[in-house]
Amino acid sequence: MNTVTLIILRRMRTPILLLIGVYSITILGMVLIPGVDDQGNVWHMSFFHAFYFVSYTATTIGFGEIPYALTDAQRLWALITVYSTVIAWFYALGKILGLIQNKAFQNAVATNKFKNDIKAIHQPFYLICGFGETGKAVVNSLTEEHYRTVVVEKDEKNLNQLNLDELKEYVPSIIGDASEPNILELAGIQHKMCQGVIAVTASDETNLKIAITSKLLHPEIKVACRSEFKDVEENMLSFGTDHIVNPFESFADIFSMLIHSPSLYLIYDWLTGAPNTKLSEPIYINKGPWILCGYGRFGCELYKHLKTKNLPTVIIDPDENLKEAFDQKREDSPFIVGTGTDHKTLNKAGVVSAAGIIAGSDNDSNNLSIIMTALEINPNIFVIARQNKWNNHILYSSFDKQNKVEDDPTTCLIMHPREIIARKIRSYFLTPLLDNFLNLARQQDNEWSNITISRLSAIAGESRPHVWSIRIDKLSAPTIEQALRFGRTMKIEHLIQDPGNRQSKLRCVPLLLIRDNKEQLLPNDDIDIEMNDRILFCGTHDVKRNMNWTLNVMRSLNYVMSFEDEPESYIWRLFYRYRNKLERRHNR
Amino acid sequence: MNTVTLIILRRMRTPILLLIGVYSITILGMVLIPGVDDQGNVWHMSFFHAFYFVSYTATTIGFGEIPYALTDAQRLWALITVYSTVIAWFYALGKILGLIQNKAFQNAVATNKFKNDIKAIHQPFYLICGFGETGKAVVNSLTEEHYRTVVVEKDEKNLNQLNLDELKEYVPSIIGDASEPNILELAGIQHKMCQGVIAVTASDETNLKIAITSKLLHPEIKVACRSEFKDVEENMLSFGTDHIVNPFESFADIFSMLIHSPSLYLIYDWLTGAPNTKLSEPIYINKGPWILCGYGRFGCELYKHLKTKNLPTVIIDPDENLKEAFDQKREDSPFIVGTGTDHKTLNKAGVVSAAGIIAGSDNDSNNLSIIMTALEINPNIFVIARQNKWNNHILYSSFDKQNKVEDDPTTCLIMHPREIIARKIRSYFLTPLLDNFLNLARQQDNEWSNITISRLSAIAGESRPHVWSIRIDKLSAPTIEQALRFGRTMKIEHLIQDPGNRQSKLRCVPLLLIRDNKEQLLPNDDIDIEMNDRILFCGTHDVKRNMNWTLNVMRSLNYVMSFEDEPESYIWRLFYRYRNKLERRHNR
Amino acid sequence: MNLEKVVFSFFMILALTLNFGFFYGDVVDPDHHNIYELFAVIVINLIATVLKFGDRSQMGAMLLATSLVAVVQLISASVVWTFAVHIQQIGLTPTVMATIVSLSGGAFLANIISVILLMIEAAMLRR
Amino acid sequence: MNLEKVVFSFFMILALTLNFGFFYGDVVDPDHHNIYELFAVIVINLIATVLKFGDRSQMGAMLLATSLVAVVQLISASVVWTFAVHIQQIGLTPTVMATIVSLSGGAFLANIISVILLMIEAAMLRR
Repeated sequence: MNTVTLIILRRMRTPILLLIGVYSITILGMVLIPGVDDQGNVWHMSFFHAFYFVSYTATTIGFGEIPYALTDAQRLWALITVYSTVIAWFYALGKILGLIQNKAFQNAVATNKFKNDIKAIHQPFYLICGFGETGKAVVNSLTEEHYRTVVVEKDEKNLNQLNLDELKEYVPSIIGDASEPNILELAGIQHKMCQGVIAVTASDETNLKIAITSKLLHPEIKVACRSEFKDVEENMLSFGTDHIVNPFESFADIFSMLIHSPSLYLIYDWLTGAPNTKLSEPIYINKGPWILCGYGRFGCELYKHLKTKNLPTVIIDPDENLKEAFDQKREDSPFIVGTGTDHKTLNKAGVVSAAGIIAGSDNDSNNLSIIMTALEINPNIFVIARQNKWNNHILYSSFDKQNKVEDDPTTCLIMHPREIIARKIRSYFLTPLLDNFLNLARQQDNEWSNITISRLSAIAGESRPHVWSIRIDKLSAPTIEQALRFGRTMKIEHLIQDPGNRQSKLRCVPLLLIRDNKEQLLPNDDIDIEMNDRILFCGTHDVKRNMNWTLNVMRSLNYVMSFEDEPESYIWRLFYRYRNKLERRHNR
Repeated sequence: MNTVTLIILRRMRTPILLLIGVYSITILGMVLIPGVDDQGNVWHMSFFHAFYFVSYTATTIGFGEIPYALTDAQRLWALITVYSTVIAWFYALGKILGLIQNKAFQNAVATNKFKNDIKAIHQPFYLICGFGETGKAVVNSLTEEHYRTVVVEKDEKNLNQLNLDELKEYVPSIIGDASEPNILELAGIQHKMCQGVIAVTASDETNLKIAITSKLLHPEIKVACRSEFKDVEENMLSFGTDHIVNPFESFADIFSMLIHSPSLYLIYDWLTGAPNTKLSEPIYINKGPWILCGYGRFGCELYKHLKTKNLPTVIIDPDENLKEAFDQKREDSPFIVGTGTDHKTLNKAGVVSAAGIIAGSDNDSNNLSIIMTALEINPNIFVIARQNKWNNHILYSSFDKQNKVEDDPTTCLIMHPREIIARKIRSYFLTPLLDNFLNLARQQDNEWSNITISRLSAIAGESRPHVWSIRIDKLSAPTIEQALRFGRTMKIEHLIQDPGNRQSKLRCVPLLLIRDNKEQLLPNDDIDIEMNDRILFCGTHDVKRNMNWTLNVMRSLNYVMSFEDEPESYIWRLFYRYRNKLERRHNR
Repeated sequence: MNLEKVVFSFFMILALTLNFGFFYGDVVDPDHHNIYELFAVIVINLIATVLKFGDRSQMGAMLLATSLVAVVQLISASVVWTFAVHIQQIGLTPTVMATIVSLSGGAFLANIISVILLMIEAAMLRR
Repeated sequence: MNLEKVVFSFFMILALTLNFGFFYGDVVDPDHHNIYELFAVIVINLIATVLKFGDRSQMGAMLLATSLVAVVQLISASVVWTFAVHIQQIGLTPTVMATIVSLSGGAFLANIISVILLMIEAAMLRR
């Protein structure tokens, strides 16, 4: 018996006993006390009638004195019945109401419901610990792709928003500390459908604990953790955590792509962003020095990349101790003490001739102020703003809109840890090859990026493309597996042939081919496919569906390979093959 | 559909389904079970009657067994009906009650109501962030003038007082952190009727954030901020905050008026105080040295002004470090270390011969103690007390009363930051010209102030006068605009002519005339009015209303100019003009 | 499989089929139109309506609207029936019967729309 | 859920179903076609038409057009009815009845188009 029923039974024992007692006494009395029927004979109520009478009296319905008018003795007893049963009912109802409002009872009910929800999941699902800003973004992007998720969060307030949000899938949630193993167990970490655990609570400590627990309770599942400190990260790795996301490093990585080549950044943005959203605009950055406001953890990471690219940089930070430490390291970049929110400091840093400014402090007001002041002085400067809190989203985007000129290239990039982590985690779980692709792309030169982005924009149209990967094996590409087994030669161009129309090609680009751990960037169409190849594609959602025909239906495969339409039904196929054989003999 | 309805529909689904199920089963049973009518024939209840029966049973009304007495089989079913329907109803009611008590639901209802309140505002309104002491004073003074206000405050306790206060206008309010942009959006910062944002929360950081948010979300509106620190102030200014109020600086400004000329202070006090309150008494300050107790942020500001006026000053402060820093700056004023609450220190500072003493520490008990001790030694000393907390209001005012001799000039001034900020903000938003007037007045000499105050007291009577400004344009002075367009010459004396009585003048004083950015203090009555002039008047409320006649009704304007009564209706006017023309020809 | 979806579809389709059962037959012949069936149709339609509460999508709004239409039509039919039998006591004359049946026919149409919408949704959702 | 959408869909579907109710039955038998139902159909169609005012989209324009067609047809039907009964006083002869019913049938068709458009919109809007 579950806890809820148990609590109800235990609490309701007294009122139910009281009700039974009162009912039995009053019913017995009604049966014993003699009445008089309409002919004046003495008449005794049957137990059934007495129960009927007491029932409609106790519930205050009162059908009346039936079947015969009561005698005064009966009426006296009826009085006793009225008061005793009504009071007993009132007591019972009061108890129930009290029970319903009891916090512990409500918790038990919620936990019970959560357990049932988890039990009822029959699809693969992901367990998300921490429903802060990052957690929300992760849940959103996973449910958007119709993956099931389960949420564990400490703070009730954050969870309440979950119920109101519009999500594509139902998300069971529980209030609890994710660092406690029994909470994770309750949330189905040992469920056979649990595919992965995503630890994105605000505390590194908790994330570490979640990673350990997951690896101990369910060693096969993948674990992704958010971490902000190096030492915790190492600790996590030592437990075999599969994927660690450090917002500052990720941020810096993206920045390095941007200064390496704006097109490369665009590729990253198009491929990792949520599909079907509007494409971001191309970016243009002037040549010149950079100004870096805020030399904290974030600023440090960015500075490394600026130095690697040999871009002259001016650092602005209000902390004098940082300046001393910086000067001791004999870095040759100038360091100005100040917040950068005022004209004086910015002018001193040379904002007039700077190519870009990075507002990277951990205070959103200061960042916005820095940007506004900088743009006032130099309207052509490229601005990178670090957004710390999701709530300030409106501000940053309204600022973005104000400064946007129609058809001009973007001059402002807003980087939000929440968004970046969510993208990282989504690409890690849903399209793992994308990471490989981006790593390879980073080693290419600017021209390569420009060519690639123009190929992508040709197939994408107005909105961000889908990215998916296929693996040539029996499970996910049965037709190709069969064809290869029979020794037929398959090329990539066959995969991107439209199985519905012999003339046209599918609007997609093969991004990456992985064979025996060797990676090939943008493979050519005429490469032969081999068993266990993994190929990453990028295209619209329809293209993905069409390609599935080729991968799963033999007739479609034959069609795209032979440009002929082999019939599907058995008889027709026999006939067709026979005819082909004849033809071949004839040709020989 | 809004969130509230959505929550209700979603939560009430189960109980309503249960009710439908129970009703349908019991009704069906009642229809199917045969009864016996009064002639002994078998009789079936119709659906209509069964619905009737179940309805009055379920609601425990219980009209009785109608139309015929039930058979035992029917009674058995009636028993089932009784328990099932009553329990179903009880469950539904319990659900509703639970929902109403649900915190999240209550929040949704409150937010919904607030949204509707904001939507329903069709007059200009001001958004006040922070309902602390200053916020209260600002809201009071704005609603007093029948301006609409909206309040955002973090602390529920502070807001509860709002509902109890009697304000002249309904003030919608919401609990929320004003530093979050979505709260400000909710509070209508983007509403087209929003005239200004007043950020008077206790934290400078929050005020800064509010200023940024306002400038980004609704760039046209005016923003006034309270700020206590210089660097935040500069940050605010760097992106165009319209008005920044620093309580210490404002305080010092007022003090400088007082030592410049007591009459000037009186002018300030009369014009910026809430209208219709009692006029403050004239002030008399002896010649002599000053004693300044407390050399903090407040004391520093005052000391600057004392030095500018070359008034000898003795400083008393308990902090020895301050003394050292002070001595290093080679100031020639004596600095005594001590609190100033004891006879010894005060005597050493020469309180016997001092003209005034300033109790300016940030501790109200100490300030009161300083004053009382000083007055004990020298009853003629002029006292300036800094009041830190509004709650200590009673203490300060009772002290004020005790030391007040009938008909004597005031010898005590109490300065409270809350009051000063509220005055500053009111004059900034409601009578922007007043600031210009006071700035000009400060440059005049003592005699000018004395003359002006006597002019003001002539028109004011017993209570503080109203201050208002008019602008000569089509919108606010249509008649004058028309007259000027037709080439008629208008003088200020025409404006202050009573449009109800040809013999008398309105009891008001033109304080300031602004024409083409040139300011003229106390303009003469015979100055010609030109287009786009802005004139600041001071007078009673009735006068303001009377002047509106001249500004808006052509007949009144003609009356004050020509001392003649031109009829308003069309026919009569034609006739009147025709007669005038004849007369003129005749006169020629 | 989603149990909720099964229950939801079950009631919507049951509403349609029961409605058809009542509607089917000669327009004016009371023998062809069983009152118990009408009762069942009303109850099932009410349940289907309540099940649709609280869905935010455009589709949800339309589904709720069609169900409300069906309920309105059916309740009108039952009111006509009650009026004819209990209040006017003219019995089920051809005119009355035609009205009742045509009202239930309207509800039938609404239910068809409901089910079509459901089918569209199912077709769109499959991946 | 969008209350506006619910109300909008509700009236459009009710217009369709009521119209069907009036249209359904033997073409020439006046018993099968209740005048109250015709009245209700006209009122609901008018409301549906008014609800469509002010939608700027292409879809909105087509919806409005279909509704106007339905209203025109229905008002013609009611004019024919009035003419036959009150002005010519020939009563509801088979010819008259056939005209009225076929006019309402046209309106029915227009209403079907309306609802199909509505369904298409709902289907397109969900992602």
